Amino acid sequence: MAETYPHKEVIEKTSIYLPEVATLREKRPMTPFDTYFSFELRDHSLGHRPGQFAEISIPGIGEAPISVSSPPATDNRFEMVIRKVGTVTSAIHSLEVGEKVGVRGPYGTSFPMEALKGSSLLFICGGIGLVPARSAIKYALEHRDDYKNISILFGCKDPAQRLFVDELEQWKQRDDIVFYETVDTTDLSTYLEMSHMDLSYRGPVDEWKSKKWKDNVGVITTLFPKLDYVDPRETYAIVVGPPVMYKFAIMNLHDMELSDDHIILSLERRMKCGVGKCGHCQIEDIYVCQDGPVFYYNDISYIKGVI
Amino acid sequence: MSKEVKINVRHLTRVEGHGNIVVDVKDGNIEKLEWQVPEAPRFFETMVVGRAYSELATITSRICGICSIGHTCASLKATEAALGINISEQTRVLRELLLHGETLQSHILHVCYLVLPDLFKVNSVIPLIASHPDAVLLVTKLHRLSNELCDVIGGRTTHPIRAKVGHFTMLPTWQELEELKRRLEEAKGDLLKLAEIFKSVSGGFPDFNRETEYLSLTYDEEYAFYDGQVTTTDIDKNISPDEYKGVVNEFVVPQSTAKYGKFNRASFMVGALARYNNNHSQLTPLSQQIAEMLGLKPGINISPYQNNAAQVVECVFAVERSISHIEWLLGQELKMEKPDIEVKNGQGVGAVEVPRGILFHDYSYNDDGICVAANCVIPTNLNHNNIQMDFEKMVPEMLSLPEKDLQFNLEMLVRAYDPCISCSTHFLNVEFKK
Amino acid sequence: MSDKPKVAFFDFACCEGCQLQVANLEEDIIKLLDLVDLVEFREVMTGSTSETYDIAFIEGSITRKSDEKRLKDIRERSKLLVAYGQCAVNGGINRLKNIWHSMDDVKKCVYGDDSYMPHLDTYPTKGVDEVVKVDLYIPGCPINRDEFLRMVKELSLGKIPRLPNHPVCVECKLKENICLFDKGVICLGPLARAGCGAICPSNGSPCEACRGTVDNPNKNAMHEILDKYNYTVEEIKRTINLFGVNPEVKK
Amino acid sequence: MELLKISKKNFLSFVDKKMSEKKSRIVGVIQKGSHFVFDDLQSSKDLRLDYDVTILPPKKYFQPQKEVMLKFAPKNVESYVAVNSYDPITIFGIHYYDLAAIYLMDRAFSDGDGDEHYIKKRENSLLIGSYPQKHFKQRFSRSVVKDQYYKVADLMLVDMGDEYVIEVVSEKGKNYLKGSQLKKNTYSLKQVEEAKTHIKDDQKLPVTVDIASEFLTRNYYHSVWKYFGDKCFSCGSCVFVCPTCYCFDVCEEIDLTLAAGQRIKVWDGCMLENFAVVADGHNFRRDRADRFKHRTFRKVKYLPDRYRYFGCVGCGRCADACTADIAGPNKVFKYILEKQ
Ligand SMILES: Cc1cc2nc3c(=O)[nH]c(=O)nc-3n(C[C@H](O)[C@H](O)[C@H](O)COP(=O)(O)OP(=O)(O)OC[C@H]3O[C@@H](n4cnc5c(N)ncnc54)[C@H](O)[C@@H]3O)c2cc1C
Ligand code: SF4
Ligand code: SF4
Ligand code: SF4
Repeated sequence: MAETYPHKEVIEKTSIYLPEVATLREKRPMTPFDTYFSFELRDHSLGHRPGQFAEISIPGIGEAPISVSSPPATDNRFEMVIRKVGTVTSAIHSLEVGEKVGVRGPYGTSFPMEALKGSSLLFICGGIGLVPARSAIKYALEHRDDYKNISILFGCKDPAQRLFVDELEQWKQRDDIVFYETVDTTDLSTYLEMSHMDLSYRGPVDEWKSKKWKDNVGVITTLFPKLDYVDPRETYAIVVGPPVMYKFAIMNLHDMELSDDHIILSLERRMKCGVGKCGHCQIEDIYVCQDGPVFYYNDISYIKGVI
Repeated sequence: MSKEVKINVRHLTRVEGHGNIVVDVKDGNIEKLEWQVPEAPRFFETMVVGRAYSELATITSRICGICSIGHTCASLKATEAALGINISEQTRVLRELLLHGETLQSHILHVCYLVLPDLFKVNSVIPLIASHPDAVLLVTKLHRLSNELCDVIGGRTTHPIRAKVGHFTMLPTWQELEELKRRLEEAKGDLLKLAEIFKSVSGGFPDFNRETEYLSLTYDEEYAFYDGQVTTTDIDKNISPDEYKGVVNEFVVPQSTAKYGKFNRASFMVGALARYNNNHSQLTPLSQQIAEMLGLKPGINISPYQNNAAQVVECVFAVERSISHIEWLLGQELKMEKPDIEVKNGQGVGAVEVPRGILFHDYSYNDDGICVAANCVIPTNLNHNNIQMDFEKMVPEMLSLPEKDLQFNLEMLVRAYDPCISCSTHFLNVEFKK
Repeated sequence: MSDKPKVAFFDFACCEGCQLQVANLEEDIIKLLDLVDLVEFREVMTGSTSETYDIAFIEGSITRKSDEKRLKDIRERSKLLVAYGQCAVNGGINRLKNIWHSMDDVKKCVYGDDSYMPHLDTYPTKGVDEVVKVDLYIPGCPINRDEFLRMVKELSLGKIPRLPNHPVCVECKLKENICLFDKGVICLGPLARAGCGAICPSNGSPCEACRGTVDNPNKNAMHEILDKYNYTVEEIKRTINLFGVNPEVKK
Repeated sequence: MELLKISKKNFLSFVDKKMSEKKSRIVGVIQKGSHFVFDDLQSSKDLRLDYDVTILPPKKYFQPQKEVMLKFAPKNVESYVAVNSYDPITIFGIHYYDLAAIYLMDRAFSDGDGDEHYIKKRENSLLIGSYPQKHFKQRFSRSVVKDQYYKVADLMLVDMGDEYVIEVVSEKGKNYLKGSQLKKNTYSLKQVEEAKTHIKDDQKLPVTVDIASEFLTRNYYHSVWKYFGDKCFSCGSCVFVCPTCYCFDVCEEIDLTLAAGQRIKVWDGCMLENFAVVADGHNFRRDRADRFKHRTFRKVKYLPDRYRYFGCVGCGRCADACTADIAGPNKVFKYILEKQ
């Protein structure tokens, strides 16, 4: 293509793709491949609602959508837990405290915590799904009086992959909520299957090699029978987990006579822009980045393959 | 004199492909003195059998990345000869341009990146980036020009895309040709500077001569590259390329996966110096001037190291000849051609001069235009024997030198030939010397 | 000396056209040399200065036992091993000899009674990953210079470079070429892995899949189309396997 | 709408004059071999308003194949700056269906959080449309485009033989004409209408636009998806040539010095195998049939649901570009109807 006209390049002040700067303030490994990060924006709070996500970037490496796992805050801090799976997530893992990342967001829909006031909440979290759910769980616990019963079910692959271990223990102790957790297996060899990831943080692996897991074993749906009667009219289920989990969780919720408009999900898709332009996250007619990631199930249940 | 020498250069550097130098001298007696070619053989002959005539150039171009254009031209000529296809003047000129682009590219790469470091006494061109930045930039500029010439005409620098049996699949635009011409004109001055740099260090070549037979194409109308008959310094009557087997007489030796060749003497030499020795009177004025400046006499030059000077001269020729070809093209209405190809059986030979010397491709096709036999005679092969003979004269002459210097001279000798070893081990219609 | 990655280049059976692409980077190679510490590159420099390599680039296919040893030795000393050029990636054009002949035939046909001579030994052509583990592939015959540069840059930044997994047609469309099928010419673009900038179709010549195919090529659909154009099974196989791609259709 | 007219000769000198003024980049349709493309005009002589269809639609000027969004120094977060690169541009001869497609792109890029990079490029453009004057065997735009193209055109040219009638659609278009040798229109509205539509489409959508979405939704589980999916190469030709496909990928490009880099948008498309792959390798649209269905539904249902107008403008490019000969949305309808 012959380009004859002189090219003018201008600086855009308001680009939707321009990240802000955030500083890494705290970093803590949680499992061999999940790390907790606390970031701080320069002069304002992220202003997110529970369940929203932000695009985190490093120039020259790339950008990745990551859920905010802290509840809404008034200070400039926000928390994330990032699983090391590829280019961007690895680069973020290798950051030191004091180093910086780019942040765009918050984006997407949130768990309707206001609308759910006065209802009972049933959280069903699988694996890293606990990360976005935690923002809502913590919000609900901070506003404990606004909600009736709060129940939390958490399942993950094996004991060494549990996230926020201290908080799980606290929840277990609380008597104003119901908390059950389970692991798929106590056999830590799943780590070996994943050995293409370098196990830079062996802590939990070593810990659970010597300790014995005394809690439940089995997939997350095995926890459902432990729940007392759940009133389907006043209970809302918040479901976040890996793709395979949704189908079974929803089947169980249906058995408990929860209707689709009482089931709230957070979905994950390939996502590039985060602002409804690039098309990657589109499932049928919805854009997960804008119409989601949080959905009432009745809004999307017509879509084949949505879960 | 009692002298011990043990030289064992495994995988000589700064040459294309793998070659070893082995010298074993005990008590002043030469026990072993070998130029070895251990490159892995690649069996192109078996690879082309069963393939269609239209694919042969694609495959045989992969014999060598550096002279892929030469192989393409020889291959297309052989196929066209076998199938009785005539090409237009336009296609011929475009192919010649391509070939000149490759000559320039290969000679610059060889003389500047591979030989000059020896003369500057460094291990590669990399230290020269810091010590002689202007010279390096000059070289990269010329090298890039040669590459872009090949890009514009052939579609790609290595393994040309557009040159096909009987035609080109795409033609350069008028603007591209104009631009090329402008830059080639500029390159003349750059080459002059380069020649001066070369001259200023060429005292570093060892003093060594050996008369041999010089073999190349020759053509009535110009300094031969694309067309011509086979000639040598030892014969009066030129020979048709079809008769190539009687000229090259290839044979196999145990130290080599490549074949050797000989004709009227124990060995012969092909390449820039052979071409110069046979055809220098047909050079353009500027290239003759450069030849004189670099000490090449209009006659037979017998130091193998002079091959590098001849390469510089040919660079100038390639640039001048390319300019006149481009001028011709600019004067034409260039047309996309559709070759009229009648698939039939036949056998044909294609011969061209590539940077390292004369190259033959010889194909036989069946009624469906499928290749049933092929033979490629590669110039580097033809020189291996001459290198060995040079070794045999040089080592006794220089036995008094420190081992390190002897080794250096031998390495430089091999590099002077610009051997393209991976190329030379690619064809395999081998007959054994019994 | 420096914390730049130590880089070395090695070649096996091939035309060395791919290292020529590296040499042809011209001015860029000078900048490149700032990024890396080139410790071994036999074709352009004398000497090898390192015991270990951060990145070893391997060119060429493996065609005999003695090469395997050398390759394994390089692997042991290299942190990251890159197969660059189609010969290294899957044997490339050298693989043609595997398709048409048994190795005994090849050797007999070529070397006659002397085929026992050890230095003439050969076996069916292998890609590098049939002998040692390969960390990264740069396909193409020859490699694309821009892709090579991109990979080196990404490696220097600690990224894991990725190959495109879409067909050549994508890049051909971006160039606004007239599709060769419109001219009745069969093109392998719909199966072939992009990354070359559709250089062949852009030069009026059909794609020959020199970079291999995408991960999941629809060969069945190609066979249907070739049928439509009255191509025979033999011709189809020939066209597709030029650069070592298996032409078979999934049943 | 005001109608004016100009002789073809004067029109060409008008184009030449605009070119010599150099107030904007001037783009038009030119010939490329046996096909046509949008490209910078060197002279009005090259302008071919009698084209059938261009290989790529004019979207490439507003959503370039590669567009720099951010520049930075690698790993230095403070260094991010957003950049945009555009010139004032005038495009001659965009067929009305391509304008209809630009209308959809305008909606998509300004919806919600607007994309400045696109919006600025559009704001600095002047679009001079036209109506096809040559048959194209795959076109069916009459059956899918209403008059939404007037929402983006500045001027429309109507070919009356020796003259053009110019429909002055926008104020910006009117200003652009200042100083040209225009006359009052003397043709009747009927004559003009006839000239706009005398080239009939060779194809049509076999159902009306209004029921298309519902018709397809009813056939969500039809065998057509698998049948076409099996033939599809996932080559993406159909989405790259489509004027209403604008999905993109985001990549990083780094300088050889590693001291500077940029984040760029590049064209991407939902027909490509990896489009919906996430980091663990899970592919949300693994099957060709699903991808084929998604693309078709996007044209026929999802875009219309969002923006009211049909998401396919019937240009026929995809059908022309598709080696497997399956991509035209009209072909899907045809197949379903034939199987009923
Ligand atoms: C709404 C949302 C919330 C999320 N929240 C979290 C969170 O809280 N914590 C967390 O750890 N993760 C989260 N993720 C997942 C996270 O975004 C991905 O793990 C991350 O994008 C991976 O990026 P990467 O560069 O490290 O991986 P890479 O594997 O390098 O992938 C980079 C990009 O390329 C794509 N890709 C992967 N494989 C291929 C391929 N073969 N070909 C082409 N492209 C490919 C990926 O989809 C990704 O977009 C979330 C995702 C979404 C959509
Ligand atoms: S010419 Fe080849 S690569 Fe290009 S679109 Fe057509 S089939 Fe695809
Ligand atoms: S779907 Fe096809 S016919 Fe419709 S607008 Fe896109 S390219 Fe044109
Ligand atoms: S152009 Fe045809 S073959 Fe290619 S992706 Fe589209 S529908 Fe499939």
